[in-house]
Amino acid sequence: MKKLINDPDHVVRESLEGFAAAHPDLVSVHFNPTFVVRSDGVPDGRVGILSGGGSGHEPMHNGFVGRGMLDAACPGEVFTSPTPDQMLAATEAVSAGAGVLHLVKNYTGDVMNFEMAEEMGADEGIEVRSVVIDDDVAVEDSTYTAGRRGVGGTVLIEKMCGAAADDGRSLEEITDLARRCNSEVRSMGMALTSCTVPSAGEPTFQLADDEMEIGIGIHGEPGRDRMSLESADAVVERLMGPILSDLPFHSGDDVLLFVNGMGATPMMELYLCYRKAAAMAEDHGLNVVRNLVGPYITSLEMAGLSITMMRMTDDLVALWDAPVQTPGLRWGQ
Amino acid sequence: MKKLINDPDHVVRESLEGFAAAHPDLVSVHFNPTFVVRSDGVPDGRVGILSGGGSGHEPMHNGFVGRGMLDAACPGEVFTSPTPDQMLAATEAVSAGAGVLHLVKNYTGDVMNFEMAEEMGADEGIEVRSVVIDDDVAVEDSTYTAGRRGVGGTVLIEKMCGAAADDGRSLEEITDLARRCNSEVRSMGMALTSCTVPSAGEPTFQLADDEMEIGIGIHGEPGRDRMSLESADAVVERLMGPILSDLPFHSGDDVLLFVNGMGATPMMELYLCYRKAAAMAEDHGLNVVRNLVGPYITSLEMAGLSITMMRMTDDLVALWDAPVQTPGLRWGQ
Amino acid sequence: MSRDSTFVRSWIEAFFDRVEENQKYLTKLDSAIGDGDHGQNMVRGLRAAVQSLNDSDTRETLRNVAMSIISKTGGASGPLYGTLFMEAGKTAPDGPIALSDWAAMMRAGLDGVQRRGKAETGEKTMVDALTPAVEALESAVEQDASWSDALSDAAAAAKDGMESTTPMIATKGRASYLGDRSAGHQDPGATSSFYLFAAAVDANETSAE
Amino acid sequence: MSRDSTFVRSWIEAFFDRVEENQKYLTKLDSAIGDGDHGQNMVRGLRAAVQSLNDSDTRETLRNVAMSIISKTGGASGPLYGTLFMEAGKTAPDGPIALSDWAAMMRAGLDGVQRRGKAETGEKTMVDALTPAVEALESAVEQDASWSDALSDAAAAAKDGMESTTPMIATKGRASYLGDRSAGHQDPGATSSFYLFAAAVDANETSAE
Ligand SMILES: Nc1ncnc2c1ncn2[C@@H]1O[C@H](COP(=O)(O)OP(=O)(O)O)[C@@H](O)[C@H]1O
Ligand SMILES: Nc1ncnc2c1ncn2[C@@H]1O[C@H](COP(=O)(O)OP(=O)(O)O)[C@@H](O)[C@H]1O
Ligand SMILES: [Mg+2]
Ligand SMILES: [Mg+2]
Ligand SMILES: [Mg+2]
Ligand SMILES: [Mg+2]
Repeated sequence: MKKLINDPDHVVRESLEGFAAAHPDLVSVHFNPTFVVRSDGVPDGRVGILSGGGSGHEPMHNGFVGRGMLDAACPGEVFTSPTPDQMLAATEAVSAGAGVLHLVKNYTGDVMNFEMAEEMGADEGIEVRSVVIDDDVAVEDSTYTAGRRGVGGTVLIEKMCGAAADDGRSLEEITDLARRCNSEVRSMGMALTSCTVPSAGEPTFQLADDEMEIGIGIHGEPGRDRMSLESADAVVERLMGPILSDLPFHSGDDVLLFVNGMGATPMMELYLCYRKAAAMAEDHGLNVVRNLVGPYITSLEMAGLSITMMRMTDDLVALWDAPVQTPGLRWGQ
Repeated sequence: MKKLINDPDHVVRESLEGFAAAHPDLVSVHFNPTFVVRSDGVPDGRVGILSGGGSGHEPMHNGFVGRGMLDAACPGEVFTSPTPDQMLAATEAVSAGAGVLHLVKNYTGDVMNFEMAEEMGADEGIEVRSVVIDDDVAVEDSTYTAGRRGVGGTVLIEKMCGAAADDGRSLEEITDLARRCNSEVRSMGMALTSCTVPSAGEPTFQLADDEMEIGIGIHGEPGRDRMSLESADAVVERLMGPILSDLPFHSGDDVLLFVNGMGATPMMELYLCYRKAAAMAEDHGLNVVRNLVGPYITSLEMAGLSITMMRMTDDLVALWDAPVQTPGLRWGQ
Repeated sequence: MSRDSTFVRSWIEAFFDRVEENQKYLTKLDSAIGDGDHGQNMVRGLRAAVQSLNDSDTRETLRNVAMSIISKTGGASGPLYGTLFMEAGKTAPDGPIALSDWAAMMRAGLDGVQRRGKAETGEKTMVDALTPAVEALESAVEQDASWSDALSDAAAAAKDGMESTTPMIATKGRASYLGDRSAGHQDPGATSSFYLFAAAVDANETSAE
Repeated sequence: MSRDSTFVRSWIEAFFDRVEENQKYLTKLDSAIGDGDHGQNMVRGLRAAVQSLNDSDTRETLRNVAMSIISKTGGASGPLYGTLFMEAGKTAPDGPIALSDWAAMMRAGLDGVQRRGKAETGEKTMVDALTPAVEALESAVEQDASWSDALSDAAAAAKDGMESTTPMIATKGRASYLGDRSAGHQDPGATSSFYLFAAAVDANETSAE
């Protein structure tokens, strides 16, 4: 296991200490319970936007705390859902009189821990709403599965909600917005390599030099299918095909196209894949009105990529363009 | 070789096509000769800032083209210096009547190709100045080497020069600034793994599971020393030690501390290393007034990190803080 | 015959010991069909649970264990095991624990797990080990069996349940994302649930000493 | 005896052939003490050089070859080989090429490489193959040798020079960053420089047919 870490059991703590030291202008980090909160506090009367999940997906979610996106994030151990006490404390920290929205990725652990936090916090007098994000098309949403995973769409939804909060919208409105965005976004990912959880000490799965894994999530678990390595263009086709047909996206739709690196794939390859993804979108009659390319929701040092596409309307474009100042995403002022 | 590419010989071209498709608001990409230029053009009377080098270090340099940093970048093949015709065409594209500054990383190939471009362009009537960047402390600058490599300091210097140009400074002033910054910055890097040049098909060197390479550059070549893997804190000490003593940095100095990922090292580990680097800087009596953490000057999918530290003065802090809008770095407005 | 909070504390300690001894194994199972953290999750949560033990009565002990697990485990297993212990604690009698009380506590724990996780048997989860174990306890109570026999029957049933998960295709939890590929691997949560019941046997042997 | 632009074109084609056959080998050498691109660089540059060949005279042919290499190779080898061919072309006679002309052209090429790269012999670069080869040519001229003998002496000297780089510690180029670790590996640029002189032998044999 080759990592730049010290004691494997202290990775999350030490990383958070470094993160706090690097971004005091944007975030504060609390420990025990552990959460990251914007350093300037949520303005009175503004809805608080909160998310969280296992560590190991950086910059998500901690890197999206600041202005214009998340107000707080609860980081668990690597690939492990955070615990209710974290969400309770973070919820209180971002409650400014207008309620708090929890954005929860659809994993059994994340959903249950957030639910328990909401149960435990019911008496606190803070109005909390919760939206579960489940944009992954690799998994069938059926009684035969735990439901679709929350993956790349999470990044986009966090941005939309943060902008909506900055726009002074109500908890009800932002909750509806989040649900609407969730219904309009689809994703799928693949991997060339697995990754190694520090305390596990070895990769979660092994791929041969000529194999790839299609339909992966973000926690290093195996995907739907293992097959021979293909060219980038062929891989993009395998991901874009299900994305396009699942929503389905229609000719004439405006879209945001997000090509995400899983952690170890160089930017050079991400742009090369973007070329094909954008071309496929255009062939499908879509207008790619916005895009995002880079490692935003990762799986430690996994090599691979995921594609996310959200159907956009003018109001969503405006929310996307609204200023954001966080360690992981920055534009506008 | 596991990469998301198509024909290995077309990687740079296809990646640039994707990059152009993703950032039309910021850049235009020209082919034959190949260069990336800001899409809005250099304002009249402003100095043009140009750099370039082999591909494979993304986001450097293409990702730094836009407003407030580079006006143009010349990308060569993977790890291969670009050719004079590229620099000639790019220089012309960013010449707005106040001359053009070439920022050249100190590699024999880069220096010679830029030199030839300057020779060939001497009759064009564009005033060109050139500054060679050589911040790497892993290599002794002596008659026994090709001189110190230009590494992480390049990112910082490109930002300073772009801001100085936006500030209306003259070619002479910006050239002096670049030289001054170069004399005030030091870097060193290490690797946990090598990387694979697409057309080579296999890693440039092999490290065992318990080995690391200290004193690497950014082209995948072996470093100064190979040794047993150590903890992150120990690795940071091995890099910070020479950086601190080489300038040398003095107690009371203000510094910009830049912890850079070589490509495949997760953000979680970079922040964990930043924690130690910042602590060492503080122990040395330094004030870390600004920082940068992330993969900004990479070596394809190499796992590893490099540390860069620049001594800062108030004017440099102001240049660092000045707005920048490029695919790879964004703040201000 | 009855047991008391001493037995409950021994049970928790034995559960921690079993999970700690088998941390790598649990992680390995969770790597094949999950994200490789079940071993660490259980060790972390149960270490905190053991640290919470003091001379409180059974109800408070189990409440503290539940809170520790909930606040330190994370993942899917934290809320599920936390709920199991919370409900078991709520169902525990004030004083001595009869075998019938024990069975009721474990049934309440299982009900809590199923309410929270919504899993039935056959979905390749901890429920596949918990259910036969609880049924074995209830059976033992009906037959007026001894604690020893009851606990070892329950442990044996849990073991069979754990092993029965191997050919199953997961329809709950992270393993369900793998579809058919989840078959042929033993479920990690069912494995730690076996340890839960084996730990009761361990605790009973300790008590007997 | 003299040669002409036909010989020069054969030489360039043979140089490309040798480099293309040995692309992986050059890359392998450049991986041990460099960044693994020398093979690709040389193939790319020489492919363009071969494509630039037409029925121009020697001076223009070499100028076109130089420009192709400069614009298509990149790295350290592009400017260096580009300069070599540029200077050789400037030194070439208008008409037939006598052996003494050839030696002068190669000397001019080497001088250009040394002016641009500032390397002397013993620094583990292409200069370590070029220098003995040029000296062998000059020696052959003095001894009034035949083209055949002169070219094969030069190639043999280039080969010895290439092999002599193996134990050297590099003090120029990328390999110099490795310090002592550069010793024990043959220099890639010296290897392609050997091919340059071996290609002249190939071209001469082609001409002789
Ligand atoms: N809905 C559920 N009901 C019951 N048990 C479940 C459910 N979902 C997951 N589990 C159990 O949790 C175990 C995985 O736990 P763990 O690895 O700690 O959490 P995570 O899956 O969040 O990483 C599975 O092996 C399974 O037994
Ligand atoms: N200063 C120099 N003078 C002469 N030859 C040099 C010099 N620097 C490098 N070389 C030659 O260039 C070769 C490497 O070429 P190449 O790999 O194409 O370029 P790069 O080093 O830029 O990747 C070396 O093997 C060496 O022979
Ligand atoms: Mg988990
Ligand atoms: Mg090179
Ligand atoms: Mg797990
Ligand atoms: Mg090279």
